[in-house]
Amino acid sequence: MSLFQAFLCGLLYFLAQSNVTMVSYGTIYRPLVNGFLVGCILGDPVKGVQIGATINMMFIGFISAGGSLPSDIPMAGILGTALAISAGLEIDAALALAVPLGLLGAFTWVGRLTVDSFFNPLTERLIEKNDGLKGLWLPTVVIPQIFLFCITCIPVTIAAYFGSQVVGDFLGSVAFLIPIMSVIGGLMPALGIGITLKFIFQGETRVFLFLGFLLAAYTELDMIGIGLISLITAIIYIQLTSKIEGAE
Amino acid sequence: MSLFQAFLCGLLYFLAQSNVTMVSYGTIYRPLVNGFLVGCILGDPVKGVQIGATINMMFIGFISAGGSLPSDIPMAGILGTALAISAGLEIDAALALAVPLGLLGAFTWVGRLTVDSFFNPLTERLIEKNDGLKGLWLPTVVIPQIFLFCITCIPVTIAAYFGSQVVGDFLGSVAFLIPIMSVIGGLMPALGIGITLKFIFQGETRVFLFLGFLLAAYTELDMIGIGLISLITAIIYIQLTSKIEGAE
Amino acid sequence: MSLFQAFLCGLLYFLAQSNVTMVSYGTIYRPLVNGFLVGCILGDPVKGVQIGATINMMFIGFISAGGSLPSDIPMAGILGTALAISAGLEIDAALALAVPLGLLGAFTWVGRLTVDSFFNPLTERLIEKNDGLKGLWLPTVVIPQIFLFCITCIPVTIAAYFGSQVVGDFLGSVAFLIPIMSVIGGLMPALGIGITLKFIFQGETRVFLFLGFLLAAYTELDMIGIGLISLITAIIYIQLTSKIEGAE
Amino acid sequence: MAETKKLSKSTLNKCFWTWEWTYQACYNYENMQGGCFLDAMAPAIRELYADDPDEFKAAAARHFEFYNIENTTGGGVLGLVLAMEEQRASGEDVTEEAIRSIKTGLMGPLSGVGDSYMQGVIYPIILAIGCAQGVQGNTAVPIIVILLQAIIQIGIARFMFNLGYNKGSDALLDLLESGTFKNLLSGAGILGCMVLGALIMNFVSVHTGITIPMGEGAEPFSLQTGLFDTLLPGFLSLAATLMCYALVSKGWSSTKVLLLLVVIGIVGSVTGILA
Amino acid sequence: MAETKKLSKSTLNKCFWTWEWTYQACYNYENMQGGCFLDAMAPAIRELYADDPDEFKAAAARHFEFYNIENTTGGGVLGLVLAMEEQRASGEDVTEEAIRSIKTGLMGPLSGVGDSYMQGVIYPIILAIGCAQGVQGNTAVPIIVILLQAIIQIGIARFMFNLGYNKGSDALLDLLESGTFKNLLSGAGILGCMVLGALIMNFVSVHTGITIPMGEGAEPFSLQTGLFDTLLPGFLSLAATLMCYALVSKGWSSTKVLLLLVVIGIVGSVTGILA
Amino acid sequence: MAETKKLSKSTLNKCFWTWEWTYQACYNYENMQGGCFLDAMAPAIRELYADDPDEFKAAAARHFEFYNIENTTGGGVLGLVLAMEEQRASGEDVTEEAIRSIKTGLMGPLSGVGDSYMQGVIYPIILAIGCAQGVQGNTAVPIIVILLQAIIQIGIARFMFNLGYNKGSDALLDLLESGTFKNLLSGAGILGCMVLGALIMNFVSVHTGITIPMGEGAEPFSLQTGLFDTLLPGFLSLAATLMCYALVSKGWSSTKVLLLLVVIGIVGSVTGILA
Ligand SMILES: OC[C@H]1O[C@H](O)[C@@H](O)[C@@H](O)[C@@H]1O
Ligand SMILES: OC[C@H]1O[C@H](O)[C@@H](O)[C@@H](O)[C@@H]1O
Ligand SMILES: OC[C@H]1O[C@H](O)[C@@H](O)[C@@H](O)[C@@H]1O
Repeated sequence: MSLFQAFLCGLLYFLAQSNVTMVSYGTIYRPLVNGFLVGCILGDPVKGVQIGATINMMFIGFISAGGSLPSDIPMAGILGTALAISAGLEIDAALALAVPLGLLGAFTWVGRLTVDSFFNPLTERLIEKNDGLKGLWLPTVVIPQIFLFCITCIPVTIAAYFGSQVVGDFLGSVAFLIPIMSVIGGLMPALGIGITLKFIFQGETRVFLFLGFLLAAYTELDMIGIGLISLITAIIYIQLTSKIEGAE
Repeated sequence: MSLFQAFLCGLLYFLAQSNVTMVSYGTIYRPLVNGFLVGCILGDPVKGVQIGATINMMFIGFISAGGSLPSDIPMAGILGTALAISAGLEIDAALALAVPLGLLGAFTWVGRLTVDSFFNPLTERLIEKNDGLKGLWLPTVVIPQIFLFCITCIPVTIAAYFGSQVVGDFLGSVAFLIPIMSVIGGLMPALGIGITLKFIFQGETRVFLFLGFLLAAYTELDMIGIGLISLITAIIYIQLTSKIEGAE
Repeated sequence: MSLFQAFLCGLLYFLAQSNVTMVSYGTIYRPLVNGFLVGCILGDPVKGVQIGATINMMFIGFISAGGSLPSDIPMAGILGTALAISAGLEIDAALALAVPLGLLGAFTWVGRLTVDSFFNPLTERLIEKNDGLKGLWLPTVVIPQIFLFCITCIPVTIAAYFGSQVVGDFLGSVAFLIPIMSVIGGLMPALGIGITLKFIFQGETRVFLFLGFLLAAYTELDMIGIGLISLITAIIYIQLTSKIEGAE
Repeated sequence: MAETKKLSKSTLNKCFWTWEWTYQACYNYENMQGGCFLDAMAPAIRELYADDPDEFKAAAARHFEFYNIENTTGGGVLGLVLAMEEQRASGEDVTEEAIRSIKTGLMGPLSGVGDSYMQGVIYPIILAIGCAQGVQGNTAVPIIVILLQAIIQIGIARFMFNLGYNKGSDALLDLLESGTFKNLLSGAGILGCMVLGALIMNFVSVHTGITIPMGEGAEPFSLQTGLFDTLLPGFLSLAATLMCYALVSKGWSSTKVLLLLVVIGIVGSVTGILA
Repeated sequence: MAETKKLSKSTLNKCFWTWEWTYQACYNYENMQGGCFLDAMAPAIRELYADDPDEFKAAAARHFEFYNIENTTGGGVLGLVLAMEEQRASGEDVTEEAIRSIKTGLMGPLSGVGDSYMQGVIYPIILAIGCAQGVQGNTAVPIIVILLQAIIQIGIARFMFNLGYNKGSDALLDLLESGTFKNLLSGAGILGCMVLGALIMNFVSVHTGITIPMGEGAEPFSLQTGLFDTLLPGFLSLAATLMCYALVSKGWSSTKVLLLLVVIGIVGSVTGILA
Repeated sequence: MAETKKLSKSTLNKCFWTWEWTYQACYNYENMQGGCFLDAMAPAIRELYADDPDEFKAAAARHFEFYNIENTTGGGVLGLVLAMEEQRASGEDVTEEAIRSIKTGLMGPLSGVGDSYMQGVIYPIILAIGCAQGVQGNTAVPIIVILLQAIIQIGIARFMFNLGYNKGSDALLDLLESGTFKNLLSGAGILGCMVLGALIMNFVSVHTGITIPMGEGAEPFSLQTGLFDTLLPGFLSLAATLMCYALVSKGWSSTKVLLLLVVIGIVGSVTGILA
């Protein structure tokens, strides 16, 4: 991997974390998307999307509500894919790599939430000055983003650049960890789904979790098929219940 | 094809169009049935039912309400099957042949509706005479049916007899039309189904169109299976809604 | 088969019929279970469970209500499996053997219900004596069970011991009966299911019989899958109907 | 007061079967099924008004008027009108106007229901299943189709005929309004929609031939196999059908839509957009 | 006034487990489970009426009467009767008649529910799934079946026993009438029907051997493969089952139906109509 | 009385798009999105209070307070607050307190709904389908995902923004209470549950490596293939997910559960219980 490519990966990580545009959190934040983009950077978009999708599955359902975040999803996606492609890893090994990267936790996230507080006095001063809020974008956008850039782009650039040279050797010497990572990686979506269930698994809708499970277990339907069947099921059920409520 | 066989095909077309017996419109009017009968006439019932069924699919859902008819379904079925069998065409080419035949439109239909009006004065005269309506069946059945026989049996007999000799050559020289006909043939059931939907696709039942579509798209169920599952679904849904209405 | 093994089979038949423990009627009474146990006795548990399961299917749904029993289910299971294993029969022949054994009817059952009545006076005398009901277990458990042992364990032991030596020859000489038995065996579950339906096939639930039938006919679902899907279906339906009743 | 007249069983049957055999034998733009309805009424008119030439003529005239009805549900009106003529012939107060307005009043709603559910649900289901089986060359299929159609249609027609004759117009209208019947229709609607949905997938066949070149040497990306077939097989068929539905609902004649399809087919096929 | 008597925990358990182990050990036509019910009551009778020989004898006698109940739901009556005997022994106004009529009154409805849903739904489901797995030779299956049956049956019996003992007869009857319980039963009915429907397809096996000759040289048309297997697989199995159901519902004894099936099997097999 | 002030279309758009682009650019523990909300309000403040420095300052200050909302539904509060500021600037009786309490009052419920249904239903469905397609290497998938997410999120945000601005806070609250919206949410809940159920089966992967030795020479019995895979494939995945759900519902932080999973993974993998 060239330094420039490594830098582009770092930049991607910065963009994923930047929360500049509200759409980013549902797009480049996700390994499915950023894995693909890393693939483009490294010249192998197909492998990028494959690895990204595999990593993304681990984090399906991971929700951030009220500012909390249990793991570093784009780190796993971007560094995981980048190192895997540059070291020519199999998808399994790539996953094993992404697990600890995701587990690193929300360091970046906590860091920025802490440090960004220090920029608030600047904003306050602007308000005090009462001069048409001129330059408001400096303390609310520019400075925090420059700070974020420093703590995201730089370390990931370095990790991508040097990591690609050592990751092969490293994984070789800790090969015994791979099956462990694979087991953990298999467990992780259980958490994401469990978190999401907290919000929507209640009352009458509970039974549909098991219906979906059985559909996946006993039929050949792919996720699109299940999604569409679920949509139809939901509509039919709601048609009936809203009729019942109308009849009350 | 012998002249006698051609005549039998013509006769069949007359019967299909005659509307003598109210059952005929749901039976010999349909390529599935008349294709089979043409197959019997020409000594190959199996091929007849195959071609007939294929042609019939194009016209599935075609409805005649209030005397309107957008195409000549039995013409497509009878002449299409007859020419295809006698010229030894593949099913694809048979379909390509049937498309323009069906598109010929409802010439026969419009013709008889126009001309039959001229026989009404005869009936009126009988009523005026007030002689027990003796001979009523002449102007209301016999004469119009003889007229119909002339405009249906004769042309189809001729077309079947001579057509079988030229259709092979002809299709060879317009081979470029076959893919076009095939595309049109694939589109035509969309119209028939669309027409039928106008009558039954409303309110709560809409969602079931998509359910049926998904069942066909994502399972291996054949049409009988889907028909039966649909029946069960309808019963369950109605059991529930009628219970709701009872509860009101 | 050794005499001891034959005796164990007889003992198993006694236990199945004993009704000592209320759980026995749902367990060792059933060919699925006693076939397996016979297999263990004869050293081939896998074949035992296979034959037992096959025989059990014949009697699926056979219900005993109010003391009536239409056939001798454990006889079919135990002797059927024992003779089949010891004579090395194919599953088909084993089934053909089990059919008449089950058809022997509820001889044991009727015999004990008749004879057990004779032990009641002993109990009455104990009550009259009014001596703390000492020895009550003799006329209510011990004596009837000894009697039962005599009419169950002994004949089945003999049948198993000698039967295993003749059943091969016998079946050879009545080979023409095998297809007949097979037809009867295929019909028998219809009775069991019919009996059960008498209890639960009514009103709104009827349609679900056909739904289950179609699921089995048109999908690849195994019985567990169908059982689970049925459970979910039942829950959803009941959620809706109880909501309707709540709305009333 | 006139004596009470009752049509004989055999006359009633003759009326019913004449309707069954010739209801559209002289179908025409002027009075549609007018002549054939008279045909079907003729045996009854002859029996009821044999001794009253004026009424005979009037009756013949009033049944030779514009009339157009769906064949099976039409059985109901025939039965009902026969009962009304009986009453009129018996001297009861049934005016010509009443008979006429029953005919024209029921024509619409009964045809609506009949066309929607006979031609719109029952025919397509029977024929679709038949076609799906038939393409495999099973010759038992067309015979079964004929029998089924005959049993169902004659059965419904006779049921309606008896209902109309015995119970009168209220019964026919009550039937249309009754909960059971409404449930039957809703059920048929659901059944019909599901089967039609499946037909869209199985019978309509629309494929795009559009491919996007992916650069030298690389296989071009096919919109059909790369996008539609993976995302939602049959998507284009569904779209085409809903388009037809929308156009027909907007009031386009079916012939106009048919022409549009022909044009789309030709243009699509020639340009390679459809294949 | 007599002192209040309470059965000890261990006596209650002894009663319950005696019922569990010997409820039908002396099953007979005269009083069915009469002797065994006395057996199960004996520990309580001994404790409650130790000091009153007349009551002891009367109690023994009144529980040695005709009695027949489904085993699991029967736990409820046992618990309830134990509570009533306690009250009677404590001098409360509980007549012999009351105890007797509770027993005979609950016997019917509880057995009805128990037989229908235990033998009619739970057993068939467990055994059917077990058989379907068992034919593949999985030896874990019978063991799981034993465990499941034991847990379910003893669990329900104990639950009913506690309910009857602690809450009394109203609780038992309220339970039968409660919305939740009715929902449970309807749900079990649906579940049962669906599973039985699937069993018809998977376990009943009826095939016709009838073929229609199609002329020289041509393969004969097999009604089974050419008609039933294409139109509705399992149609004959469904028909046979519904026939049995109809006969049983009409009041035929199951033995009579069984004989009919044997006759049909023999005749069908010999003539080749069934194969 | 002050003149009526109306924000220009372009100012409204500037506010909306600023929110869209920078809503969390300075996310911090002190006032969360406080600075960025001020950012989004700034164009309006500048327009409305240009001629009143005191009000200008007060307005700036009151929008630089603790604020945290889900992004799409948050559009609604932005729109609403803009309308309130307009009224205040026009001299209507809209107190600072009213504006403040609307912000803090709506923050909670709107974020609740937004987080549950956007992140809990819509994201997982889009991403899950995307992943399932993506593993096959279809590069069109991430592009479609980006487009879909953008259209849906910006669409909802804009819809909410317009609703809040035009209809006011009652409209927002009525929306939350309306039958249609509740149906939408229940429907989304069903849809979400079903899809998540399928994800458990397809994405969670938990397998036990436990085997039971069956004696010399015989193949050991694998709990996974011999029991779970035959009885209920995916049983362990379902159990693991419901465990996580239970822990999270009991109040465990997701980080704590994550650590537990890591421990389980390590221990399970090392001991061979999980494989
Ligand atoms: O809960 C509202 C909101 O809080 C924070 O801003 C983040 O966690 C967002 O993802 C979330 O939508
Ligand atoms: O609409 C009633 C009736 O009108 C005409 O007679 C034809 O189109 C029939 O097919 C239709 O049933
Ligand atoms: O009907 C109650 C009860 O009667 C007898 O005891 C047996 O047939 C049991 O199987 C049944 O449960």
